[in-house]
Amino acid sequence: MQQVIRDKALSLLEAGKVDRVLAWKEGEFFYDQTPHVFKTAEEINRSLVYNGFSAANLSKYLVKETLKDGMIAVFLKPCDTYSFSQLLKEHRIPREKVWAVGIPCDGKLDIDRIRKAGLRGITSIREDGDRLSVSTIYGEKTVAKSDALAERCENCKSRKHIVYDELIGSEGEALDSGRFDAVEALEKMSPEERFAFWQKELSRCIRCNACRNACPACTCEKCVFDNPASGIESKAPASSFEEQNFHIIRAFHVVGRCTDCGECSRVCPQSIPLHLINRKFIKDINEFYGTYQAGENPDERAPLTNFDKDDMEPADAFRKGE
Amino acid sequence: MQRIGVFVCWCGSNIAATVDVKAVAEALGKEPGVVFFEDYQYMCSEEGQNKIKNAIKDYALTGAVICSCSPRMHENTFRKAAAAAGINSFMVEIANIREQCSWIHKDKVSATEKAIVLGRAAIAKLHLNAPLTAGESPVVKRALVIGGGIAGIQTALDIADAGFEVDIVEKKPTIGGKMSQIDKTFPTLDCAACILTPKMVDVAQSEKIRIFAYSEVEAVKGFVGNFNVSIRKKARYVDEVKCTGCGLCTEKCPQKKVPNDFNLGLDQKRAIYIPFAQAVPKIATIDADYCTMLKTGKCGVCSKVCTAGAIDYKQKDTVLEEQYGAIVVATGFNPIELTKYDEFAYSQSPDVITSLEFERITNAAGPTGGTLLRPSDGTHPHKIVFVQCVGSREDGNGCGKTYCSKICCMYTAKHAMLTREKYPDTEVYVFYIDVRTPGKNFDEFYRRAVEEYGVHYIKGMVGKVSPENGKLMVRASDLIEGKQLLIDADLVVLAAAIEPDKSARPLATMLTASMDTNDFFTEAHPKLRPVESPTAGIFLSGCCQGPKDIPETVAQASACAAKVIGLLNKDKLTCNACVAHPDEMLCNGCSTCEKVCPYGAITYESKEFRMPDRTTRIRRVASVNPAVCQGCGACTVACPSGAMDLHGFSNRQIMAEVDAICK
Amino acid sequence: MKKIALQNLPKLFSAISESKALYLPVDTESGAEFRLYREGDTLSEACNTNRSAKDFFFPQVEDMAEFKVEGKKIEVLDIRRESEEFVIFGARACDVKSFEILDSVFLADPVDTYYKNRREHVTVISLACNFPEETCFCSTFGIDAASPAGDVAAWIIDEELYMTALTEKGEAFLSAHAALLSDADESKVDKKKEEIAEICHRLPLQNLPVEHFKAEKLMEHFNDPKWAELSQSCIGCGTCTFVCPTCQCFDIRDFDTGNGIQRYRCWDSCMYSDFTQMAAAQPRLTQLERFRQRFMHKLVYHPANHEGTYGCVGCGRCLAKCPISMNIAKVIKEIGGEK
Amino acid sequence: MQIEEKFEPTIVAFCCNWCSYAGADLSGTNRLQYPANVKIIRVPCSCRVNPMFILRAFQRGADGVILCGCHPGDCHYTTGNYYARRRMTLLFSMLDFLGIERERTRLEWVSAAEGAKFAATMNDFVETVTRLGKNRRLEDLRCNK
Amino acid sequence: MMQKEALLPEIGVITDIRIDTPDVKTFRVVTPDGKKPFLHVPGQCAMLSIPGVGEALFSITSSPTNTEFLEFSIKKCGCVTSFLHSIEPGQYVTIRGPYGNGFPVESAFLGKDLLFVAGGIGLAPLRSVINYCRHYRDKYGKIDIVYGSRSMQDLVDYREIIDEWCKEEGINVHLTIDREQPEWSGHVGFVPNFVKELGFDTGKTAVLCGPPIMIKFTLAGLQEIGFQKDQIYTTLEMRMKCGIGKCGRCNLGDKFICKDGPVFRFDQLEELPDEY
Repeated sequence: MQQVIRDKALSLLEAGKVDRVLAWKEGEFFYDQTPHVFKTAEEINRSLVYNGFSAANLSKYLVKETLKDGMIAVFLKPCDTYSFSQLLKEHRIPREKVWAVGIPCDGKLDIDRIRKAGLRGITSIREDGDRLSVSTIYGEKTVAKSDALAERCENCKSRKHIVYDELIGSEGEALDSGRFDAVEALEKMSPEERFAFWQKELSRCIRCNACRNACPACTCEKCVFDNPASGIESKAPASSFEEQNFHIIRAFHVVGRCTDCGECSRVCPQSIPLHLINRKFIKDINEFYGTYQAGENPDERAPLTNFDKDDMEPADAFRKGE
Repeated sequence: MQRIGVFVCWCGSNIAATVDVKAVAEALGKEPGVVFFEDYQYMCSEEGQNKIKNAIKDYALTGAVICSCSPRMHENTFRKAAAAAGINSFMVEIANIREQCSWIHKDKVSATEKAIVLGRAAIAKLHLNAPLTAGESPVVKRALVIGGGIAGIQTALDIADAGFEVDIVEKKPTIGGKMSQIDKTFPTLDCAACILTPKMVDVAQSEKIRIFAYSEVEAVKGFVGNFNVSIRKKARYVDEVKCTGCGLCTEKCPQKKVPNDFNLGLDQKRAIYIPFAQAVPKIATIDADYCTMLKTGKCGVCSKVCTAGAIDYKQKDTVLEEQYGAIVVATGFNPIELTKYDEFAYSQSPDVITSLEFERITNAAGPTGGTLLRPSDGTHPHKIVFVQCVGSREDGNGCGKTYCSKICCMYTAKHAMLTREKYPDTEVYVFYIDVRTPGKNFDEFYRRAVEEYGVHYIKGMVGKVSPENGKLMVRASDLIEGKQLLIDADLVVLAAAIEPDKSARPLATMLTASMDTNDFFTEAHPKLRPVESPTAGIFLSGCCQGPKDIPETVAQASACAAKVIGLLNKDKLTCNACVAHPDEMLCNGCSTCEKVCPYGAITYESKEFRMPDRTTRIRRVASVNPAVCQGCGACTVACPSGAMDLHGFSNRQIMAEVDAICK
Repeated sequence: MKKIALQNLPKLFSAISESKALYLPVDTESGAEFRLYREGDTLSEACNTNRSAKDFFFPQVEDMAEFKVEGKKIEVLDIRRESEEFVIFGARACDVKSFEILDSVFLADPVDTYYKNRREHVTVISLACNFPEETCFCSTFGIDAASPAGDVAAWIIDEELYMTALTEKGEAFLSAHAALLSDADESKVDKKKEEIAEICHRLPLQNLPVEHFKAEKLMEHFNDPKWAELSQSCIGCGTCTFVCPTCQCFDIRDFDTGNGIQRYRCWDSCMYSDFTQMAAAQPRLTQLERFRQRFMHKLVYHPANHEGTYGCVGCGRCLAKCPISMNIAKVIKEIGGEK
Repeated sequence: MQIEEKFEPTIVAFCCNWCSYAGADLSGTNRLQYPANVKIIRVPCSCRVNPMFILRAFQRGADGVILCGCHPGDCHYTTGNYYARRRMTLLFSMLDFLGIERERTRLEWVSAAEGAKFAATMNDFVETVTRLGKNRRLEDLRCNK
Repeated sequence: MMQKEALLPEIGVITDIRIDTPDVKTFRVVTPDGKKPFLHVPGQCAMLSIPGVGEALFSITSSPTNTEFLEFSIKKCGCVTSFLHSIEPGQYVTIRGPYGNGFPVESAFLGKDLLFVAGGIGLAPLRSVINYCRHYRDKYGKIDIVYGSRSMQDLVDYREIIDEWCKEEGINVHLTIDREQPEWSGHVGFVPNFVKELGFDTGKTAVLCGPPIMIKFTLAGLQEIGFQKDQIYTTLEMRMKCGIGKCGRCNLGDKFICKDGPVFRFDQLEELPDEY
């Protein structure tokens, strides 16, 4: 697949169809790829990669990249196309400046899960069918690919590409995933247990803003948390409230816009399951106001800009959970 | 830092009895920025207001906090006083220590504490107040009336009478509406046509009024004072200017089998027609669905007979763009569809008719020339059953309306009385739930029907009507006698509920005017502003707002006209000062705010900006029309970047109040 | 040289925590973290804790003063409590080196007394790395993972922990707990050191071309065209800064508690767009300038001001944590000339 | 035995200007009592209330926050309360999800004519929150000195 | 000199507020017991703050020779400055400092002819050094002052310039404003051009302070007429939080403006990135 993508990138560049190509660049190891704007064939041949660790959602880079002149090609995995579509809907990206290439994805790998399996000093990883051969300083190991899959990919919501100019491989389908199971499990706990759970998780937050800055829905010109005029500017988890507040507001601001791409949890250096907060909102929306998938339909009204006269009251929402 | 004055009102003993006003004033005097404090018996009195004015001047105050009654009482009073003393009227904040403190608490200690907290919140808010000026927008001195029934006619006439131009848009070929179809009016029994047609003529002759008949409103843009309306004039295939209304074409047209909608389909008309003799404008119209020429290209009889050369088969719809300062909705009503009421056999027998059809049958200009005849066989009915509340006052689970249609009791009494008067040999039964006659001379009228004319009023429900051997067998219950009845009627007349015209819903969307669940337009206030829509510049006349009889409709129409005149009389409109405003540098252009604005006050524009990184960028940003924005704040919360804020109730102001209260 | 059997460590830990607060790296669901010793805690084997050890002296949020405001009057309250004596047990060589780097900033005149107060109250027991990770490159900066600095250095060899005092404080520590310790000879430790050195030789990033960065080439590095390309993928979060043991930028902010104003300092990041934002100007306009600042600071400015000591200890946290895997190793390779 | 001081919760009530604030006024006009713990903030419409405000209130020491608006269908601005209802439903559900006691937040529809309902609602809410005790799960310790 | 706690501020009281121009006010600060808060060198700065509003670094505009108080001329441009502009005498503030290196008045400047060039609020940092040099008049040679602003009303310390500086022997004051004004009889034109027109003796030591654009062109102008970069000083401004070279904001390369600056010689600046 990597070669197919390289060839596509090369042909787009050579044909003059695009001026730049946004893809993943190889790192020091197998797993540390960096999103990169390729400008030359030489660069593409040398360092454009696509494999199980090409995890970053590239769609958000387009907001910045399309401010520049010229066309840019981008490779989008199915879930990335939802983000892309949502950004188009919000007028954050001029469609005409992007050549979107849909590419297949059979789930991305999470290096932290491999490390957690007790592997240290990982220097390279080879994908052999459903197994991974891992070379470490301390010897060779193999791991089942399914044990290294990122959480978001274990619970993949869709293999369908929502928007693209061309597609590599065949089109997939929206999947029936168990992505709300973890939310449900939390809902079943007592409030005390839930509170304890989130205290434990959120108290680890170091407010590095990785979740926010990586989130394809968080593209505000200036975030309310950075804006002294907003009245809620804050920079540090100075109290447990600040931790809660930041994550509630962050998630609330992307209600109906969050496509559940999972970048927030992927990038969190403290492994906080932030996606659960977003998913709770998504689950509530689906249950209260009918199924809604952000990024899927550009003409659909988002749940918070819509209403029904017979919407449920907050008190009924609680009763529903019981 | 503001220089704030705090003024604590005793309100006689209303506040002072439960709140230690001196303690409140002194406590608030210690708050940052407070340079003056005072308490007084009646702050709203002239003497009290003078105290405020003097303090503002003497202490160079930049703002005032008044701890008094509800801002709903005296906010304006104090704002005016502040303005008179030379500071912006929006630099006043009220702490409501009467309705929301002294009157609800008995314990003086806690009431005083609470009053101090409320005062602190007001001070905290005031610190963030900025002078506001309401914008102004010019007013186009012309009104649009949508609907040419009696409501529209009356409103138009009154507006024109005040010297303003008015356009009437009527979807039918003639104005006149439902009233033109009615025979007599209750409770005076004068002839509807006799009182309506002179008004129609007045409309036609008024220099201030233009009639766009056979036209519909297609799009509305703009806002109060400045509406841009697209009006579609449907093709009549007759040149309006050339047509003299002689009617020759309507006699010669070979296509005679066109259902006559003016007579509710009880008879037929030609494919080219003038709805009725007194139609305004009196211009022929070709019904394109039936015209042989338009359908096959072969015929052309009307064109041949028309001496004025007015027939134009090639005519197309035209769309006019017009500007208005105010829009009056007078879209009226229709009887509901009765297909769901098959127990009354409306669809099974032509002799089960609606009250409006009954009107046409008894009308001298109607299909029977005014003689009461059964539609099925043209015979004279000897036994007539009137059924009231068909589709009205239902429990909400059924297919009907929950509301009372209001006019049925009276017109049914009228029909019963007129029948008995003209045809004393006819027995008349009226089945009713209640007879509602609140209105001038209404009850007298109903009693005459019962007492003088011998109409059988039976409290009870009609269970079923079944056509049997040319008769209509009416099964009903008499609730007072407690027995079942079976009446072999010749004619059954159903008092169908009335509902807003179907065109009202799409129109409301265009106007961003709100409707209730029954599709009646909502008034700005049910008691105090009954003829205005909450959407500024939209006014309500007649049954589009709720069921009404003719006198009420005309009264409302005139009231509505008065409101329109009041608006058009102004050269400029003062806008709401507390409007939303975006911080363009923060705006992402995502369109979220636009979607929640109930007034269409937000648009997007692409503007060039000098960015902090010294580049120039064209960005899509929100723009609020202050003339339209009513200041609800829906957009401020919808905006994810916090770019949208509300003057007078800004994020930081409200948070400052929160902080002060929770301190 | 002293030693203690690993199975007796809990005894040592309890003994330490009787008199002083004891912090040690403990494995949690989300990785290793330093935390206050609780009975049952065991020493993590992980090379790196998620958060670095700088928190001990330079916590993410630190209250500095409180102000009471009434009318025009202000009162300043010094709300500092003297730090208690504490022990960090099991800091790795890189983290221990980071203390030296932080000292060179915070203890330089004028002294940061907030930092100093905490710093003076610590005893650091360092621990050699038996299993360095692929992300480790401390040797690039001359740090020996096998011979960590600190007050006491320690090695885990087989089922025993070997300890040797490096400072007076360290001596005091060992003698205070002498009852639990037995004497040991150094040969096993020397052998362990060789073993670790051998592993370090095999680390892929052990010798980054950092020597190419020179203070006298400051402007040349600054104007290197490669910064633009390197910085383009940076999303401007503060992850690298916040997990970094040597990043020491901070912000001073006021918080209105409703009863007064609390002045606190908190970590800040030169990667943030508002870091140098002024009312009317912004000297570091784009992510390029911010990105460059961070690495120039570590690789050029800091050594220029501190006798050639780099502002990086090669712990590898930023390599593991950066959302887009752009990191100092890649920067050193690109700008430093190799590749 | 030590007599415990009765816990007096801080309650913030956001009331829309057109219905609920007027309803609160009416409850005053009719001299209907409710505890002084309730402090009202006037907003133009229930849809003006940002989740930020509610969180802010808890941060600053509120023990309960109630939002009152016009009945659905009666909004002065036609649709504001419908949006408010969705926002608050989601926000309250989220707070519950994070383990914050759900009884601390409430959304009520109070018309300008419902002075009695306003007072009754406030009485009930204060009682509920008093029973819950001090807000500990969404507080900012810095603000609670 | 410096307060004993570098980061813990002390209380200052604003005893006098002078309105200089429409957007510049000069604040006089003493300790609550009426003394001067600390000693300083001309060109040094101090952190003033209003708790809850913020803290910011300002040049000390009064001369070290003033033994009674410190003065700060402050232009309204941000959050803290706006607040300061809204207060009244008697207001408490917090103050800490002094920070920075200051001008080399006891080394490089000794015995030199001095040329001060300022634009707008740029006079504020120079006022301290000018008055210091006036006080120790015999330590220095001739003093020339070129000062310009947008308009006559925007000239900071106008009264002091006219009433004291202009009248003193051995001091030449050259004032200019950007655009003609009816009540202005002096020179009209931008500072850089004015400096070139005046054409100074290249043996002088020059000090520049003002908006970046003025600095840029004046520097070029002085070089044109023969000045070397090592003869020209300036004082820089940047966002700062700590004031003691630790918070990491104000560095130009390896130099911290708050600690190694704010006074730099242009030959030093040449070696540093131009991130200011």
